[in-house]
Amino acid sequence: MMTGGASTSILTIALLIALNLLLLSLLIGLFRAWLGPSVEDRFSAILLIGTGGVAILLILAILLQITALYDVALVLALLAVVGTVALTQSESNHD
Amino acid sequence: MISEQLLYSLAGIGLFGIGLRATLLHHMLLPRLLALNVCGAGVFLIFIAIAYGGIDVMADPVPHALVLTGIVVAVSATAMALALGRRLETLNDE
Amino acid sequence: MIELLWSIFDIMLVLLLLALAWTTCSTQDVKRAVTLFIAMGLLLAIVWARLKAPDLALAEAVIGAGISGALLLSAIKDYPVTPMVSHRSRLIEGIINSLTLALTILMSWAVWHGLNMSDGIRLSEQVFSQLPVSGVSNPVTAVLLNYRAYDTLLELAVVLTAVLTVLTLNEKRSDYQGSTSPLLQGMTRWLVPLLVVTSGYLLWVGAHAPGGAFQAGAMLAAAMILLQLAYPSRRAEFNNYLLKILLVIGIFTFVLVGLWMMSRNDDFLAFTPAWAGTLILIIETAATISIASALTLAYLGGRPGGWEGRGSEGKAREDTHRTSRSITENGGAG
Amino acid sequence: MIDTLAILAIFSGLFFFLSGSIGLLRLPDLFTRLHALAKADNVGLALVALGVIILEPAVVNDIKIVIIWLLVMAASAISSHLVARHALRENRNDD
Repeated sequence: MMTGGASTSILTIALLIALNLLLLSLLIGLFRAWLGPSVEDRFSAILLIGTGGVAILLILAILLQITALYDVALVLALLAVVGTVALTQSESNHD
Repeated sequence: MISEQLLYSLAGIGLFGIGLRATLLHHMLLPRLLALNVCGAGVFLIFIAIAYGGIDVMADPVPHALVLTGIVVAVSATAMALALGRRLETLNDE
Repeated sequence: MIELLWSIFDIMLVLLLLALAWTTCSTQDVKRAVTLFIAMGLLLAIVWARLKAPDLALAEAVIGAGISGALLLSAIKDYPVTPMVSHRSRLIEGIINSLTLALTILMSWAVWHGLNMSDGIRLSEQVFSQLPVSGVSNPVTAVLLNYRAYDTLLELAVVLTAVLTVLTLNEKRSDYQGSTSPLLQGMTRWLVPLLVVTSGYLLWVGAHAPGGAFQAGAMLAAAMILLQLAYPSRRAEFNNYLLKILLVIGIFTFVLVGLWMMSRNDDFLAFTPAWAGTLILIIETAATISIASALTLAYLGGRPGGWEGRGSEGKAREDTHRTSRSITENGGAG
Repeated sequence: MIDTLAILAIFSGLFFFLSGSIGLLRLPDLFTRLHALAKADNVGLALVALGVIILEPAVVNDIKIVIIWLLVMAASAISSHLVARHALRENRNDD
């Protein structure tokens, strides 16, 4: 995978640990989506997954050496707001 | 270590099973559609897991292309089902 | 050590995915289910990235985060927030559970068996060996628009059929009545141009890197959806004639290119290497526009005002309020 | 040396991510949770992005990462605003 000597393998291990910790933080955040209680609480968890997902994609791009994953992160960052807008605009129909 | 292919394709089968069970159990349209989408995601995952070759091997692009069209078709089919549901509701109201 | 860390990551990701799927499918509350489903879509994008499928990760990011979220969230308001009670009897539930379990075990065995068999001939070898004459250097685009062009043509037809069904069935959903935030409108003003530019970038880059017509079209549709959401009061007057043309231009161009190749004594949609790159770009551009308008109309959930032609009948009916009733009640009665 | 710097940046970013998601889980109401979320969104992602920029040699990708970070900052501010506004309006309707 990555070219280079001993330092790159330490780097790889460090990045992998970072990747696992990021996923752990998403897991913790998802408990909020599960617990609720309000829709807004759930949605704040989704916001966290969006940002954490961007961070995970950035690190995966380095680890797997796929530069296209930066584009994926860019798209995710661009569209993170559309879901929130959809939630807040399409609801509250009880009048 | 365990093979990623096996792990992810088993996860895909798991998603398929969960989705299928919920599709059959639910009565309302929207939950059923969600379950059906979970089912579809499981199928996609099986395809892509089998296409995966390893960290430093190019993955097989043919399943990727199939699943790519599948994702777009799935979202259009969902929209169609929602429209059918709305129509049914208006008919029942009249 | 490295392998161990990868395995931990994989196992965590898979468990998270399965847990999300389970909660999406078993929760009692529609809103909660939709929210968890959106979360699952975001997680799937990470899974595709992990499995080295950046094309899919792109598509899933656009569709999961942008389109299906907006589609499902706007569908929620058509449904009353009643708990999703299961009406199946104990016996039927038991039968469903055991049959699903049996099927799952059978499939697991089949996949395990299949993976342990000899590797066989992979299509990917042929894909990579033919890549230089395909006109593009992104293998997924090559498969979609060159090797399996028939598939993609018919797939566009499937999307068109789905949208035609939507258009036949309903009027456009009534607009959101409340006020929108000025901050949101200010953001939309610079975000929508960025989305359109990114869509063009994805279309162009699709020839040699992950991207292409599907991702670009979905991105464009997301821009349209954002506009609809941010400016609901400014009643979007679509130019319906133009929209009808845009809806079919993808398939039209696709078929036209195929016929043009037949006229040059080739087979239908068999690209000559010299022309392949240009033709694929032309087809992809048209397909992007068609997919974008199809997904936008699918989001609207029906005909925009004045779709039937010059008559204003559609417009008059548009404002009719429809009281939503529980599908559960109707389903239970039937 | 440079790798160490990158790892340092990524791990300090992770600290903010983890504290953000723990805050999302533990804090008492929606508004404080959104406040915790902003830490992960802005500082956490900024530090992770900085680390990835150090590791990524191609300048084009570095520019992309900076754009991603700016987008996530803007999106997180607006999403928090929309979610909080929505929550306030819904509560007023319920009273």
